[in-house]
Parts: sequence; C-alpha cells; structure tokens
Amino acid sequence: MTPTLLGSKPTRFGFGDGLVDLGERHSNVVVLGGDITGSVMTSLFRDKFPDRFFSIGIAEQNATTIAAGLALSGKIPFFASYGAFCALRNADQLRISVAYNEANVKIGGGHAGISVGPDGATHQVLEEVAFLRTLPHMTMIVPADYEEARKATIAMGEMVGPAYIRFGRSPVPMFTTADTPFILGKANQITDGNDVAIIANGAMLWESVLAAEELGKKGIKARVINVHTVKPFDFETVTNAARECGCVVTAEEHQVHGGLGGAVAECCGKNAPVPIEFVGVKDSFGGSGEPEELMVKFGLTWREIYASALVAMERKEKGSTGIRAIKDVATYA
Amino acid sequence: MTPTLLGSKPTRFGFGDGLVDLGERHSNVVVLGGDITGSVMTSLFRDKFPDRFFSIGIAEQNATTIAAGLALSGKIPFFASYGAFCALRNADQLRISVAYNEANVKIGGGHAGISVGPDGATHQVLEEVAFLRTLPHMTMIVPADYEEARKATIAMGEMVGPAYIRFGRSPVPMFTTADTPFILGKANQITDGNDVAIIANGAMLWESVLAAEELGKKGIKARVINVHTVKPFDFETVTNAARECGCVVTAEEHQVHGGLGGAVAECCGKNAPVPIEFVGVKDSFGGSGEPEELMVKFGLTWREIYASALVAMERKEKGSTGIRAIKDVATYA
Amino acid sequence: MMDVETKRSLDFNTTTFTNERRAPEDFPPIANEIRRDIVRALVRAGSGHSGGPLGSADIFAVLYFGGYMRYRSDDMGWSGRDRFVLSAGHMVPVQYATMANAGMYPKSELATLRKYGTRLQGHPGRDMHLPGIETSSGSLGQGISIAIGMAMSDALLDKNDHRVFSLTGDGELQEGSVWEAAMAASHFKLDNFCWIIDNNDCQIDGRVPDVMNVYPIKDKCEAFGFDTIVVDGHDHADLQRGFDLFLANQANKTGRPTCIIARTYMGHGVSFMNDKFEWHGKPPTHDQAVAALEELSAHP
Amino acid sequence: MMDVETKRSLDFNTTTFTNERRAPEDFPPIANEIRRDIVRALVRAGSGHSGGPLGSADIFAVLYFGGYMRYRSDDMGWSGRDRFVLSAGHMVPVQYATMANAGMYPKSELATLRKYGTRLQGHPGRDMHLPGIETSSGSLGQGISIAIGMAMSDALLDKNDHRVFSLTGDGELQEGSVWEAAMAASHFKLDNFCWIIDNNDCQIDGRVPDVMNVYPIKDKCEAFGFDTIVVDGHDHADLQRGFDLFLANQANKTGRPTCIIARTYMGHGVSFMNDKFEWHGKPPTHDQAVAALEELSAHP
Ligand SMILES: Cc1ncc(C[n+]2csc(CCOP(=O)(O)OP(=O)(O)O)c2C)c(N)n1
Ligand SMILES: Cc1ncc(C[n+]2csc(CCOP(=O)(O)OP(=O)(O)O)c2C)c(N)n1
Ligand SMILES: [Mg+2]
Ligand SMILES: [Mg+2]
Repeated sequence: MTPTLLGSKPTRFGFGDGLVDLGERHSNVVVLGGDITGSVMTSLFRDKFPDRFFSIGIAEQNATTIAAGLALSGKIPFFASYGAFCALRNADQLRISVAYNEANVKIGGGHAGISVGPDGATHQVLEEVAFLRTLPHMTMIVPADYEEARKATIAMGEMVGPAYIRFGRSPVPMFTTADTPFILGKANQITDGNDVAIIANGAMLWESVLAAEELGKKGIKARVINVHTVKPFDFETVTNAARECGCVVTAEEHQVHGGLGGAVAECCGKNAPVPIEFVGVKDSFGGSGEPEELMVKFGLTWREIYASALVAMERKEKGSTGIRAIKDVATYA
Repeated sequence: MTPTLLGSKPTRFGFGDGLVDLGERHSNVVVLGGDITGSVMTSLFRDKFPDRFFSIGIAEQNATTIAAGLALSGKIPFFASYGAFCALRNADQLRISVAYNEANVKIGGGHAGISVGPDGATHQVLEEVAFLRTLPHMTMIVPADYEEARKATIAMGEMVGPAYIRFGRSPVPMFTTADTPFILGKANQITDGNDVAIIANGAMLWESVLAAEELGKKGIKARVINVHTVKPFDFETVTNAARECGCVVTAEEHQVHGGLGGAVAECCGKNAPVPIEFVGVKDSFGGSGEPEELMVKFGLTWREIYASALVAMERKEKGSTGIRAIKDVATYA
Repeated sequence: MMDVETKRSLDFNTTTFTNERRAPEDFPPIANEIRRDIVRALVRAGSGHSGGPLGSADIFAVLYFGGYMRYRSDDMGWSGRDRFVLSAGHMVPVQYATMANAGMYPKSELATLRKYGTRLQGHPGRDMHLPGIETSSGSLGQGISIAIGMAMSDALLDKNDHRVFSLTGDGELQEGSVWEAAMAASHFKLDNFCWIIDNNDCQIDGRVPDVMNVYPIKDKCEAFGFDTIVVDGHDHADLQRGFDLFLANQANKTGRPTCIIARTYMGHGVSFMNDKFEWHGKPPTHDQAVAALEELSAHP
Repeated sequence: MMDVETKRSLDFNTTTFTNERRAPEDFPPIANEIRRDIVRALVRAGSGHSGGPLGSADIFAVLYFGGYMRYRSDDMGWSGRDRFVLSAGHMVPVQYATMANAGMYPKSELATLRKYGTRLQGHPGRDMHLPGIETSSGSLGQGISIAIGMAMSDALLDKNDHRVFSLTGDGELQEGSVWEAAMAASHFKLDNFCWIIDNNDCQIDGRVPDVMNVYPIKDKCEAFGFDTIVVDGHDHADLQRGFDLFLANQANKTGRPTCIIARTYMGHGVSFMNDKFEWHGKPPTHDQAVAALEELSAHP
C-alpha cells in the first residue's frame, strides 16, 4: 500500500492555489504582502483579488500586527513571508497580538528547511516549529505535498483562530490526492505496519515512504504516519503507533530539538515510553548548495530514516524498555 | 540530605550582583540597558561602571544587534530586559546576528514565568526556553536561586559564545551556597533516590525539594536533579537518572511543550524510555494576581510534583514500559 | 456634582459622564474624576503605573467625553463604534477609569485592578472580554499597528467612516515597529486614523532624551507622512484643536493620517508626582493616595 | 589594462586594484571590472541577485578603492582596519567581487558563489571565515545595528579613529529596526559612522513607493539626526563628495553620523537590466551574461 508517486511540485504552490480558492469562497479573506509575494505565491491572490491584497513592504512585525487588527475587525487576513521572518522577526507580535488575542490571523511561512538551497543559512529556517508549538491557541501545520498544502490552506482559512502553515521552496514528491482525507489535528496513516512507527511531516514524508519501502524488502513492516498538524497534536494516533509498534523514528526538516520530534517524545513519555530515534538537523545552521546536496549533507534522506528504524528496532528487541547500553549515552539524533 | 533553606531572594538579584563582579574582573564587559535597568538589576552595573553602560532605550532588536557588533569588536556585551522582549521581540536577531554569528553576546531575560504576578500575561514569558533551545551555539541557563544565578552570570560571562540566562521577578528560596559546584552544562543532583527522578530548574527546584520531602514521608526516595543548563543539555546525568529511577517527573515554570520537559523527553526517548510526567503551564497564557495565587492556579507547586511522582511510579510499576491503559491517552501535563 | 467628601473618599462613587461636544471648561471635573479613580484603583492594587495614567487623563477626558470617539455605553458591541487602541498598555489604569466613568462597566470593579481573576488585568487582556478593550497590549509598539489594521479594515475594505485612535508613549517611539506602523498609515492614506503621543518626556529609566533621544518628534512624524500638531496635553481647548484637525482631515478626505503630540507632565494633577519619571510604575501608598485625592478634590 | 577579449571573457582574470585617493575618472574601469565579475559569478551560480549588486558597483568602487575605507589586503585581520557591514545581505555578490578585486582572496574563488561548501555563501556567512566579511547578514535591517555596535566599540570604548560603514537598500528602510539603529547612531553621536543607502527605487515586488512608500528618505534621515547628503550613485565625483563629507564630520568631531543617499539604478551598466526591479533576484542566463560582458567591456 505504498502511495503512488504523482510527480512533484513545491508545497508553496499548494499554498498559493489554496489561497485563491479561499478568496473565491470567502469575501473577507485578505492577504498582506511582505515584498516576496512571488516566491511565497501570494501573487496569485493579488492578481485575482487586487482589492483584497495589501502590500506592507519589508516589515514583518507590522504586517503581523496589522493582520491582528484586520482580524479583530472581522477579516481573515493571511500574511506570508519566509519562515525566518514571519515566525521569528515577529515572534513577540505572534505571541501577544495574535496568540494571546486569539486573533483569527493566518501566517504562511515559506523557505522552510535547508531544501531552500543556495540562499544559505540565514534563509533556511529550522527553528520555528518548536517556537510556534509553545504558543497557546496556535494551530501549526506542516504539509507534505502540494495537494495537502492546498487543502491545509483552505482548512486553516475556514477554522477560527490563529494558524501557521510551513511550506518549502523546492519541489517535493506528490502522493496525496483530492480524495485523501485531511482533518486539522488528525494524523494520517500512510502505510501499515507494526514493527516500527515512522512519524514524519513535510519534505520528510516521502523520504519516510521510501525508507518504509526499503525496510519492506527486509521483511520489516513500518507504519508511516503523517503528522501534518503539529499543533494541536494528535496524541491518540501517535500513542497507538508507539504502543503497537514498540519503537519510533521521527523525521522532519527542522532541528531535532523541540519540533515534531519533541512533540512525539513528549507524547511517548506521557503515554507510551518506547525507544525513539530522531532524524532532523542536528543542532547546526544550514548553508549554500543545491537542495539535494544539502539534504544529503544534513542527513535528511530515506537512508537516515532507514538506518534509524533499524536502530530503534534493535533497541526495542534488546530490552523491554529499549534502554541503550549503560555508558552509551546518545546526545541528539 | 534535603538542602537547608537559607532565606529567599529573587534570582534577578543574583544576575545583578554577578554582573558587577564580572565587571570588576573583566574590563571588556559592557552592559546595554533596555529602559528597565532597575527591575533587571543592570542598574547596579550602571552605577558602578557608568562608562561601560549604554542605554539603548526600548529597542530590543537594536540592543541585541548592537551587542553583536560590540562582541565582534572584542567586547563582552550583556543585554537584559524582560524575557518576553529580549528572547522574542528580538528572535530573528538572536538567530542570525547572535547565534549564527557565534557572537559572544550575553542576554539576561527577566520576568520569566507567571510568578511575575500582577503585570499579567503579556509580561509572563513561558515560551522562550523552547525557542532558545533550538538555536545552535546557544547556551541557555535557568538558575534556581540567588547564588546560582550569581555564579551562572559569571560563568556565562567567562565562557565564549552566545548565552542566555532566565531569571524571575519574585523572591525564591535560597539553598545553594558559595560551595555548591556550578559547571555550565553539568546538572546537579540535589537529593538521592532511586524511586523517581524529579528533574527541575528555576523556581520549581525548591518545590521539587519539598515534593521529595513529602514523598520521603511515604518512604519514597526521589532523586531531585537541578538542570540549570538546559542547553547544552546534560544527557548523561538525566539518562542515568531515568535508568536508575525508572520514571521521571519534570517541573518548570514554562509551557509543558518544548522546554525542559521537552529536552528530558527527547533524551529519554533516545536513551532510556521511561514514563514521564510533566509539570508546567498547560498550554495557556498567564494572568494577573499575586505570584503565590498564580502558582497555585497554574499548578506550579510541590503538590503537582508530588502527585505526578506518584502517577509516574504507578506507571512504572504497572508495566515494564509504563504504558498507560489503552484508550487512556493523556494530552499534556 | 459630588460634594468634597465624596471626591476625597478612597471609595468609588457612581458618577458617570456623557459623551458630547463640550466647552473646554467642562472637562476639568471629568479629568479630575478620572484621576481620582486612577488613584483609588492603584492604591488598592498595591502595584501598577501612576505616572502615565495621571498625566494623560486630560487626553482621555477629551477623547471619550468630547464627542470625538463615538460609542454607546449601553451597547458596547455596536458595530458602528469608533475604536481606541492603547498601544502603551501599561497606561491602562487611565483607560479603565475612563471607561468606568463612561458607564461602560460598574465603577466598583476598579477595585479589582490587577487582582486574581479580574477583568482589569495589569495590561489589557482581550481574553477578559471587558467591552471597550479592543485588544491585548503591553508589549510596546504593537497596539498602534493593530489600530492601523483596524483603520485599513474600515477605510479600505468596509469603506465606512469609522475612526480609529491609538495612543503611544514617547519612550515607546524608540520601538522600530512604531515607525513601520507610521509608514503604513500614510502609505495607505488613512485619514481615519489618529495617533496620539503622550509626550511626557519621561520613561522608566529617566528623561526620554537621556534614555534614547527621540527628538525631534514632530519632524519624525511629518517625515513619516502625518499631519502633525503639537498641543498642550493639559489644555482641553488645545486638545480639542488637535482632535478637530483629525476630524477635518477625515471629513475632507485629505488622505493624511493625523498625529497629535500632546505635551504632558507625568503624574500631572498630583504635585508630588508631577514630572517625575520615578512615578512611571509605582502605585501611591495609602497616605500618598489620601494626599493625592485631597489635592485633586480642591480643583473643580 | 586588460584587452577587450579578456574583459569580455566569462572567465575570471587576476587584475586587482589599489586603495588610494583617486581622481573621479580613475573609477570607471574599476567599477566595470567589479560589474563583470558579478556577472561572471552569477551566471556560474545559476541563482542569486544581479540588480542591487550591479547598481551599487560604483559605490563599492569608491568606498574600497578611493582611500575612504582603510584595510590591508595582505593582512586582513589588521586590528587598525575600518569596517564595512553589508546590511542588505542579498547584495553580497558586489562585495565578493569588490573584495576579490582588492586582492583579499583569489578571484577564481568567485566561481564557487552559492555552491556547496563555498566560502561565498548566498548571503554573507561569518561561519565561512572569509576575511573581510565582518558579520553574517541576510535578514534585512540587522547589519546596520551591528555596524553601530562596532562604531560604539571604536568611538566610545576603544576611543580610536576607526571608521564604520554600512550599506542598506531602500526597501530595507521599511524595517523598523533600521530606524532604531538610526536613532541610536545620532544619540551616541557616532561621527565615525557612515550609512550608505542604495536608493535604486526598486525592491522585489516593484517600485519602492508602490510596495511601501519610504519617501521622503532625506527628511527621515535628517529627523533621525543624520547629516544627510543625496548623491548620484553612478557619479564617482559625487560619491566622493559624500564620503568626503563623512570624513569631515569625523575629523571635525561634529558628533553627527553621516548618511549618503546614493541615487542609483538597479542593474546599472547592463542596459537590459537597467532600472528593472525584475532583476532584483535573478542571475543572467549564459547568453545574457555574454551580452552583458560585451556591453560592460565597451566602456573604459
Ligand atoms: C517591547 C517592550 N519593551 C519593554 C517594555 C517595558 N516597559 C513598559 S513601560 C516602559 C516605558 C515606556 O515609556 P513611555 O512610552 O514614555 O511611557 P511612560 O513611561 O511615559 O508611561 C517600558 C520600557 C514593554 N512593556 N514592552
Ligand atoms: C527581514 C527580511 N525580510 C525579507 C527578506 C527578503 N528580501 C530579500 S531582499 C528584499 C528586497 C530588498 O529591497 P532593497 O533593500 O531595496 O534591495 P534591492 O532590491 O534594491 O536590492 C527582500 C524583501 C529579507 N532578506 N529579510
Ligand atoms: Mg513617556
Ligand atoms: Mg532597492
């Protein structure tokens, strides 16, 4: 039941298309530009609904807080920029004016992860999932492909409350379709299996599918789970996967600290303590290069997921609690 | 071996006194003010070394980046404000100009947690540990009492690289002394025990000691550990505690997501999967009131630690993996 | 009118005022009652900000009771209402006192300021659903941007004639986000937006030019596209002149946002606080409150 | 002097230039070589920013080769050096090209721009330890504050006569943190600080006044306390006039920071890019690069 590959497209295209769709459905959807409307695809909305598009310039703090004001006046404002700038340059604004206000503000954060490529470290945000996950009232989504990003954008526009969607610059494989269910806060199981749970999102989802395929060749059945909504977190699906598989690998294009891996670790500590292996960026900044080169360099491919699955299973089998041998203390990843 | 109570003082006093001490030892220590120098105690340094103090006004972004410039020119700049403003208003600056630059910048973040009291939610930061923990090259310290804050301030000034110290407004019990060892990145064991590990820092440390005392009355030996340095994280001490105690309670004056609890959960998932119970703020904002009222309201007292310890131990005893009964999926805390 | 004993009392009374076009000499009793309620609330709270609230009481008196800001005390959710956003969130005691004097909620509730469970949080909290508090604030520099979002919603989307007011401190002008907001207000030609600067020359650490010089304020506001007027923030006629300029800008569709720089003294009305930055964030003691009420009640 | 074939070539040559007081007519060959190296580097990189770098090549020629910024190409760690901080980090190809032409590192390394493992990151990365890159940048509005920190270190702590230069874009002026920085520069009387604004009127989404109007820039800079001069950013004599003003401010200890507003055209020097905001973030194709080099080599 490996999903079929349907070509590839950047998730940001799904955001752009979803936004146009939303604009058609709801006349109070408005969009704020941060001088990169082309690369975060809000230009599609602008061209279609010029009266509902406002260019705020390079002023992410102001755009975020203006969005809060628009929301408090009954509009559904979207503001999109690169995640480094619309999740962190405006972090205080997100905390007070958006989250504490429970303002109906929607943020689209592009250029997530190192797959951004040649722009280098400053533009490759790897920290924002951890921060956004701490904000009360916030919904935080990391879609895995074009179609999911499109659906997520519509869903976040139609729910009430602050929400953030994270998307990438480079094309990623497409495998969800119009029929794939998408419910905010409800993780999707992608493959069946009870040997190891691979919990992933974003660009690492398809890599997880590839890893599962490779594991299958060894007779190992991996359960791949797509946690597209990091917050609210689907404790139930993740808990059951941990219980039924007995060991977990997490995979994300983010620091291994505090993001999806952190959420899974907290959930497992609370509900089902099992061995976990973390695939992600290991506490370092990115750099320039082609996306594929960088994904290899930073260990964000199916190979690391595959290897981590074997380690996780070994730990599960070794002892009932999967405790590493004494003296063998792993730090991260 | 419960530590002796030596009175009480706010941790911010330790920061202020430590800074003066540092200023005496090192002529290149300079301090930037953010218009709250009295409440974050940098006024002590200002009054003693007026030539090395610069008032930047209410401009946390600028203060942080000016600090980076000073550091790149060989100075050791400290900037202090309330954590809501000097960890989040300047988050992008911390990421690029401080952490990515590996600039020798030191930040003091006051008014941490809800013990701030009547100022209310906007001023009670509960999210910054999670964010700072994701930044490569960052050292993140949460001292538990006056003396530890003083030592930590000196230690962060004398190490090379970006560092952040979190301190509170209200008095907290003092129990460490000039003789208590303090090594950055090395957690301190406060009480002995193998029944349950209580891993805490900041204002929750003394509450943990009280909880351990209370558990002791029931014949339960709790190992209280002070993780004053959240990053770099002491994987070894925490791993050994989890292995030897078989269950863990974390306690912090921070959201239960992503902070100390998150770090412990990641460490345990990686090294020693055991049941964990999380004491902290459960995904909500603070509010006005007296510090003590609020600590009770938000469940930040020894009582919750005590109760969580019993739950953790019950989970440990129930099954080898401490898995909660099926259908019983706990969300947070 | 109240008798002197009532005025001097530490207890809250039930006096309220209407919102209408007034002669300048009608404002002093209102401003003084606001000041007294600030003192009464703060002494009970035992913490909080005296200086900014007292110093800006005249501004609030004219704005809320001079017919400039349109609201219905008995229908606070009225969709036709004008909006006020306090960007300098720490100054909220003056807004709470003003709102109570407008009959928006019971004055007695002022006694709960900063207390556990209160709707009157230390900084405005929208989660408390106190009508008239349009947004949370307290992190400086954010409120004015929220207000501009509201003004955009009114002028550019709903195309109504609502007015949006926002007050910042002068120390607050050090926050760069304030200038992002200002730039956007003129870019979007928001003549329905009125920015009031409480120019008391004080902030927590000292005089504003010493902490971080924001002068010349007027040149800055003009360079950022505001029709800017400097008024005496304790002279009600002068304040009216400022708000009238704003009304004219909106009525004549000039496309220019208005900025009123109100020169005030921190703690004004209470002589021992007057122009003293040390009073930025302190409440009066019981004895100081008694003395303050005494002094405030000697005036009209 | 190079022959026309060498100039037109897509390959990097080894020409370098010295840093000294020059006559205005000495700069065009230098600026043109910087421009050619930008084109050569970008076409190889296959991504990156053409417009800003080409448009500001004249500024860089005068700053680095006109004796204004003091450095030693053979001793880049020299503690007596002046500092330059590129706040508009995306414009770094012009700085890399300038530095290579100053002999700070081998020109051939320009071929590695934006490639895996390069010291020439897409935005300046201090982790790469390329001498002359004083700080990472790329998040707009941060570099100028870093530069001010350096200028404070020089003027207020070490009390030396070092100069600190920082260049921002004009779109970058929309970031509020830039105005925080500007306010601090005049507050601290940093006459050793020179702010250069690349005023090309373009940014990613269009013309600056359409995206978010930053004009009048000069009034803003003056209101924030800068001694401000507007120059033609393609006229080397005019640029010298600007930098001379800065030198005079420092020499005379006026206590006033200097701001040079350099009016430029994005993509200047390559006619099909000239004044086109579409060229903000694109590299030339192979054919466009050939045409650009052809055109740039027809000049001195
Ligand atoms: C972003 C931010 N930084 C710092 C503070 C702390 N703070 C609260 S009030 C204040 C001084 C404000 O000065 P001003 O605007 O002049 O108000 P006034 O003192 O006159 O009441 C400061 C620094 C804050 N609330 N928000
Ligand atoms: C904080 C931040 N927001 C957004 C961006 C994305 N960005 C890079 S360059 C640019 C336009 C800058 O305009 P300008 O300063 O005029 O430079 P020019 O286009 O003229 O080169 C933008 C929006 C960024 N790098 N940093
Ligand atoms: Mg003031
Ligand atoms: Mg430009």
